Amino acid sequence: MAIEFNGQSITTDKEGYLTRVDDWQPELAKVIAETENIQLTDDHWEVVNFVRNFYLEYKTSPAIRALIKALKAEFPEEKANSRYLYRLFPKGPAKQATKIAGLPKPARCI
Amino acid sequence: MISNNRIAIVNTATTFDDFKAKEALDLALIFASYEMPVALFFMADGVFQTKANQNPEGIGNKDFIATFKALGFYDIDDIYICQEDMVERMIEGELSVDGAEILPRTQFKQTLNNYDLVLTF
Amino acid sequence: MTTFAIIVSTAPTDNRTLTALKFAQALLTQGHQIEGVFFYQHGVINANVYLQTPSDEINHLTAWEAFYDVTKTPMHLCISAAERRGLTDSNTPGFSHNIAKNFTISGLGELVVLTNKAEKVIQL
Amino acid sequence: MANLHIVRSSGFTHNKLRQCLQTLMAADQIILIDDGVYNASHPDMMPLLNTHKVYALQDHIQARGLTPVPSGIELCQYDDFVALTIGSDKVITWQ
Repeated sequence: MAIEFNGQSITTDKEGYLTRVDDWQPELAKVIAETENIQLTDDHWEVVNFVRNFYLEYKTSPAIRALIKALKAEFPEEKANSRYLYRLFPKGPAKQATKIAGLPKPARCI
Repeated sequence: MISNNRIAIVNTATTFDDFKAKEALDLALIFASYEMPVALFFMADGVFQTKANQNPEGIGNKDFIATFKALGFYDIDDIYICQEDMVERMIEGELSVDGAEILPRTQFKQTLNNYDLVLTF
Repeated sequence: MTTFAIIVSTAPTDNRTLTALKFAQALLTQGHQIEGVFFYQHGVINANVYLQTPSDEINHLTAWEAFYDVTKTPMHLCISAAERRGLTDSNTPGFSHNIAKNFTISGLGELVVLTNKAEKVIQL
Repeated sequence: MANLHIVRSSGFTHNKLRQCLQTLMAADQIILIDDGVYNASHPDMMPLLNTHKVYALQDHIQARGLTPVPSGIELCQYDDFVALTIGSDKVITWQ
């Protein structure tokens, strides 16, 4: 599968996650977010950038619990809890934020 | 039925021996994401995984060793390395894991013995 | 009666996984229960439908399939471990399903569930 | 209660026998299966026979022509193997 973007074809897996982390750019994030019915706000960007940096540093997409724990180290409590994250990414913060951030899907839990 | 099983994942293989190291780590992360207490043990050639400054990407491998630094976010805080096996392999200085306890063999095996389920890789 | 989970992590070429199967059979004969057999690492190769052996040698795949047919013991396999070893549950023509029918495609989460259910976990 | 250690490879080729011995607790038992049965006559095994119970799967011993086994090693069947796993705290496999 692929996303058409700026005249280029960017390959994704069958669930729409980018195949290559390096293909990502902020403009592309908006396109992916639209397919998830998400209008990116500053609050969204904060999380998207955070998970992307997490991946670049630790080479793994954080699942929800790890994501919250990692957020707590850098953000105030009201921005590092699952209710807040689900409000931003209703279909699952870890899944949607990583997708918009151009990362592989977090390891499946079930 | 045993709930709250304490699980020990024992690493005895080098970083690139089959997928042992990677598949042991994957399993540890899954146990942790199910909120089960899980500890990592490094012994024999497994201690080579704890060396800092490895560069898997240089030989076309994913740098899963980098994930060791994120173990705290998964609540994997109990990490043990066998001292004798490190010394034998001349490993010293900086490590690829944070907060690991380096234990003499006697203590290492006693600590391992405290776990309910031991899986070796 | 004791409940078991068995983790098979060695390939059929190791000439060992029949050990896991015989152990499983001995358990059931003695009246114990197996919550499930989980195939991980090279163990997933046991589920490859293309495994063939000369007619006068034991085919491990056939042996596991027969074990399932008789006992209905759940046999799970880790799909990530399987995919990196050439097994797939894809339905794409030319690149389609080669995981034997009696194996359930699972993730590692299933192994977590099994280890919680069983009183004894044996890695073979 | 104690642990059962399963050893599945030859200590003459691999390091697994050694790893098992290095983690063995005083009351632990060992069972040799598959190529692990070659360890029945491994020099590292001999001193252990006085202090620990060591079993070997008879079929696996016979498959490799290793009879007679050194005294101190008890031959067993799959049924005994099952009983040993049930009788132990946990089972640790070295393969």
